[in-house]
Amino acid sequence: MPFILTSIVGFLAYLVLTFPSGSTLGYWSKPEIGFGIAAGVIAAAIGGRLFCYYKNYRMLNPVRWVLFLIYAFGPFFIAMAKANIDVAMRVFTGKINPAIVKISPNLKTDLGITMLANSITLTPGTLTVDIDEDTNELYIHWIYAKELPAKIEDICGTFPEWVRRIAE
Amino acid sequence: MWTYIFTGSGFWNPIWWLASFVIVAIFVYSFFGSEVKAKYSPDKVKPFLSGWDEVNKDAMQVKASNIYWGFTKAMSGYYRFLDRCHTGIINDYVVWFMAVMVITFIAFITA
Amino acid sequence: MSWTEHAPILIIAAPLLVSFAIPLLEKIDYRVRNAAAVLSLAFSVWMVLIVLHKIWGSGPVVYVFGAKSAFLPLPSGFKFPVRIMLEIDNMSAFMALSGSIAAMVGVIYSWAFVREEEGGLGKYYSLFLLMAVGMLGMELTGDAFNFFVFLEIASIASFGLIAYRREDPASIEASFKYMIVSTIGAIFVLVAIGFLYGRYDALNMAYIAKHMRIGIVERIAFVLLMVSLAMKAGAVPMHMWVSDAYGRAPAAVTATLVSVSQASLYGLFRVMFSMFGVTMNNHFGGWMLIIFGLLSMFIGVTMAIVQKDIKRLMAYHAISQTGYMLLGVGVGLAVLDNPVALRSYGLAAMTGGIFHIMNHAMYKGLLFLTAGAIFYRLRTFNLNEMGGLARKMKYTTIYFIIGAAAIAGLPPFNGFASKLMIYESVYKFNPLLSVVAMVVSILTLASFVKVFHSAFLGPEISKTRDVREVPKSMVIGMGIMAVICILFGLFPGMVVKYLAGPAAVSLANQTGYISSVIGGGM
Amino acid sequence: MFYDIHYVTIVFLIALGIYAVMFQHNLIKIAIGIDILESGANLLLIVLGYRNGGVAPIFTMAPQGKSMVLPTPQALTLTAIVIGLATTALMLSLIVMLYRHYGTLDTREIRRLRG
Amino acid sequence: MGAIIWIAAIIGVTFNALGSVALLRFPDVYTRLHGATKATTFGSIFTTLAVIVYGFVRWYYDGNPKYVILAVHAIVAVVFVLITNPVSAHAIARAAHRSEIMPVRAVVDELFNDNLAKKRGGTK
Amino acid sequence: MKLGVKIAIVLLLFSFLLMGLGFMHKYGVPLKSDMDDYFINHAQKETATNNVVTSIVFDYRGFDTLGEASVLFTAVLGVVMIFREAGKK
Amino acid sequence: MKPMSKIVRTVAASIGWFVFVFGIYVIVHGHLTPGGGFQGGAVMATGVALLIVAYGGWGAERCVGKERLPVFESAGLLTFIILAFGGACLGITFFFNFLANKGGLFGDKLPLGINPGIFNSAGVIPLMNMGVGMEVLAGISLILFAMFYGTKRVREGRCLVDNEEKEEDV
Repeated sequence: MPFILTSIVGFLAYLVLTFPSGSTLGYWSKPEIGFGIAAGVIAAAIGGRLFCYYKNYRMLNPVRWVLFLIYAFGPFFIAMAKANIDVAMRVFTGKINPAIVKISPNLKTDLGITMLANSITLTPGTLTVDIDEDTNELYIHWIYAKELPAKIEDICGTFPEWVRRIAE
Repeated sequence: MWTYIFTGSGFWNPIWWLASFVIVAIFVYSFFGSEVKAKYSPDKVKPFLSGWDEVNKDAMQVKASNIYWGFTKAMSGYYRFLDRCHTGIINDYVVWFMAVMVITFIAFITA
Repeated sequence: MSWTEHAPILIIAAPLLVSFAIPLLEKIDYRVRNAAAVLSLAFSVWMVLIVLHKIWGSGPVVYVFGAKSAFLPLPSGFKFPVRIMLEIDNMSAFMALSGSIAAMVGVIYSWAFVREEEGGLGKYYSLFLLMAVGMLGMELTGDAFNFFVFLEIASIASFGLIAYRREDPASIEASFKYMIVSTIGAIFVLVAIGFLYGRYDALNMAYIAKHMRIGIVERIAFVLLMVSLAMKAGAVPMHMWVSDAYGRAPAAVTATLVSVSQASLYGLFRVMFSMFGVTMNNHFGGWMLIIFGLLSMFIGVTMAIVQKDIKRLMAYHAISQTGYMLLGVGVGLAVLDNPVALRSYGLAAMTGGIFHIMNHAMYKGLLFLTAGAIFYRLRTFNLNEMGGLARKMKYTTIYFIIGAAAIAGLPPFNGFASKLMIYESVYKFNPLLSVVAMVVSILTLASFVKVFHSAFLGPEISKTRDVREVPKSMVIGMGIMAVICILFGLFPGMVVKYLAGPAAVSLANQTGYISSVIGGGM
Repeated sequence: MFYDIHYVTIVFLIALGIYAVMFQHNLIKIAIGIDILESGANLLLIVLGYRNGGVAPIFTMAPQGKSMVLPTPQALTLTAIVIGLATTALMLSLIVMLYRHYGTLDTREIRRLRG
Repeated sequence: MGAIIWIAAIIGVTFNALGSVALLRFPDVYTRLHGATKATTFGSIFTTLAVIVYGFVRWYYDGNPKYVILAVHAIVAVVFVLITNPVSAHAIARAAHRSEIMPVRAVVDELFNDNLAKKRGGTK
Repeated sequence: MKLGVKIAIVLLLFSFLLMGLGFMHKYGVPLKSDMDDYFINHAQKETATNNVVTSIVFDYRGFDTLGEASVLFTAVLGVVMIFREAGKK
Repeated sequence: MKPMSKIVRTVAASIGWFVFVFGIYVIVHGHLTPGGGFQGGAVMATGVALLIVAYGGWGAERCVGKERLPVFESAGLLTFIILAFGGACLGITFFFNFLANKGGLFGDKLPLGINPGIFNSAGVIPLMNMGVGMEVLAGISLILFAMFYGTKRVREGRCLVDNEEKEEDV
């Protein structure tokens, strides 16, 4: 099952890469499709064992993908823009108050915690330094610590709820 | 014809050389080969070191470092110069290479 | 269309194919692997002989890759070559013959010399074949950039092989030093090729030679090529890597490494004669070669006398013998624009130098193999720890005597024939050079007397008590070289008439080289 | 004689590489110097093949009416880059082994072979 | 449409420039990572957005498929920049902390404290 | 003294190479382009390849590429051989 | 080298396949767009490097299989050289492009001048690209593996049989 899934995903990625290459089958030519299948199979043969390592397929649910897109273009993008402007100001003023703080977002899956950590890292001002492998607690370098001990809302807003809805 | 080589001012033929070598050897042997040879016996192989015991055979062998000792001693100034050149540091190898290249450049562009 | 038309490429492609296949062949059996390696190089020797026969019949052979016909170097209707081609004249074939024989002997010798428990044998044989391929490619190609690529193949393969005995720190060190110097040299060759490409928009050596107009760019490219290739050939004062690398490589590799260096020497001659030739200032080039040659001869041999590491001593002799070749050919280059002098002694000097190349490959290979045989039993190179081997290793002793006599130029061995030609013709050019060459020859004899005395003569010391003769494949390998030494010594006229003489003529004949590609006159 | 920034850059890179190999005593720095040298040679080839206003020599959906730069140097540079990669890989592994044997990266101490 | 492309490009370039200024202004590796990797990510999104818009617009007017190839590949590129950039920043920060480069002027370092506690607990 | 010689070598090398490139053609205006024009004009017909560089790499100068592949192969063998495990085949 | 943190591992697992797909895309489009065997092979080897960095030894071993790599490398090179030999046997000379403009596999004719590109053209060149790509993937991965395990072995002293440092007074 991971093998087939990876090959299908690889095939789709190949089709995206060779998007308007011919006109025989919609937008793709026949040899491209053949090589796309081959590429998917090869990619699955090499990387398939790790792609679905835990063998849970809840990300196949399209609702989660819609939620993910909403999240990416909605709250996440706004937060990122705000934080960027904030850091831009800090670049000029030089007003920093750095700290490495620990938060416990209570996420269980690897994908979820990864998504949260990446969201946190992508919003400037916060940077995931380390992760506790057992309890999924994140250590975050915070460029301007408002109050200590840190609250989750201060650092990542509503991200954990979104991530829980998407990935768990 | 296979054995001649011509060098511009003469020629060389190993077969002739071999033939003359063999003839001279036979000649010499016929003159001196009839001398009485000493008989071989194990006692005679032993060296006589004015009464001392023979030292270990390993120590009897003249070490390779000591052969041509006089030659190296006589040319010690030259060898000291060579030792200074052969430092064994890779940077110096490259320096020599580049130095030759630069000298050749100068020589060739001015020539 | 017979298959022998593809003989020029098969010289290179057969060992290359086998070296690619060795990781697969190794899985079958080690004997299959070794036999394939030996057979591919023997096949190469055979192909070289076929090509040589063709060259004697009908002049230089050209083989064009990927074209509609292998023998039409120019695309129809155009006046410039666009494809890579092999261009084999007498000189190339001569070098390829000497190199492929040396490589074949090296592989035969390795069969027993490199032991299975040392590990990495499949890689060893692959690298050995690749080194041979690089050497043959350098000697056969007619394309400047292709020359660079094969130079790199030969160099990188030899880096790996020199570091084969990695338990010895010195072998890694030698490999690293060789790598740094050689890579810089190769990059300068590439820069010079780039300069020539920028000027003439061509990479074919004959085409560049035909359109050569001397300017500053060409002069700088010339110096870059000359010094880099002289460094790769091991001319003093860029010789330091030679003693390290030759001294520390496995003996079978060293015997072939001599030929690989000579491929660079061939490249040097090819550049100086066929590419630049008389259009460049040939007095300057000739005198540079002569100066390199004199320095190499003298410093090489004086450094050799004081060594006590047997292979390092021989490595310094390799430098010194390279000086003879540079001297002989350099004299030929210095009088290249003077037809009278060229005919009266220039060609003889070049013939002597070129003959010396093959002789050197054979007897120096033989000497390195005997040093390897001593190492195989004693596990040391130190002359101080040897003694009395003559009684234990009869074949090795005989082969060593043959090799030493040949390198010292004692008649009737092959070294004498070529050295005699060099002495006599160089004497007419400048007597002083000839005298130096003779003095160097005497010093060579002296240092080999030293080796013979300390390794083979004398009482048997405690370390050499349990020594036996080396295995059969090593004896056979050394035997081939020794037989060639004796044959060339007894029939030098044959070699000069069929191999070295035509090679010298074809090297001096720049017009012939160009017209074999471009066709027609200059 | 007309000097151009491209040509000066090439020569500067080559001289910089030579400087590194001649003056630096650290093996890693020497390796870096050789890589810089290789970059200089590659840049030389590419610069020699440029044609003013040219586009890449690929016909797939190329712009109309533009001349193409010379393709040969690009092919040569591909080869030279791979050769540089091979050399660098081997050099770094030799440096690892040298460090294992000598316990240092200083060239002045790695001189067992001399004389 | 030209205005959108210009605005996007200008925003992107501005943030990229800010990232490099941050590299100069901030004191240690973590704070520099904030500016250098994340500000440039945001900048890259906008520059790529300009490219995407340009590609689709030219495709709409010219009909030449090479512009849509440009746009699609730019989308793929920006997706992967978004996925990989924070991970690399995280990896660098983690490596820096493991090599015991402590944050400058930090008010609190809970990771350091926790590691210390774990080490003491381990040795007991 | 030795340092001065080294610096002089680097500077001289720099100046000589710069001198050589100074006499090269002007940047962007190749002196001759016969061979490259041949490639650009004939590659599509002779090798049916759109990418002229690929047609040179694999067809006109394919032998170079074979050499290049062997160089990589050689380096791989060298690296694997240097790091081989002791006492293993 | 220990495996890196959970975040890096998860991301490496979820985009690792794309590196390989992209490498294959670069390889098989070598005759139409910039790219080719070497570049694509290097891209794919980057994926292997990613796996090695993220997972340490076992993850990459699990995916690639170190024992199979030399076979792949030889197979790629043999494909290349046998296609070149095919030029001599089926065509005219070594490296002759014996499939181009003949119809069939990769044998379509190209329109001259600027065109959108036909995938099924260029004769043996795409096949050679694939062979070279295979070789480069396996080769660079082998270099990475050899350096990864080799440095480990060197550090632990398993690489060499230690012999006494011989004193040499040359």
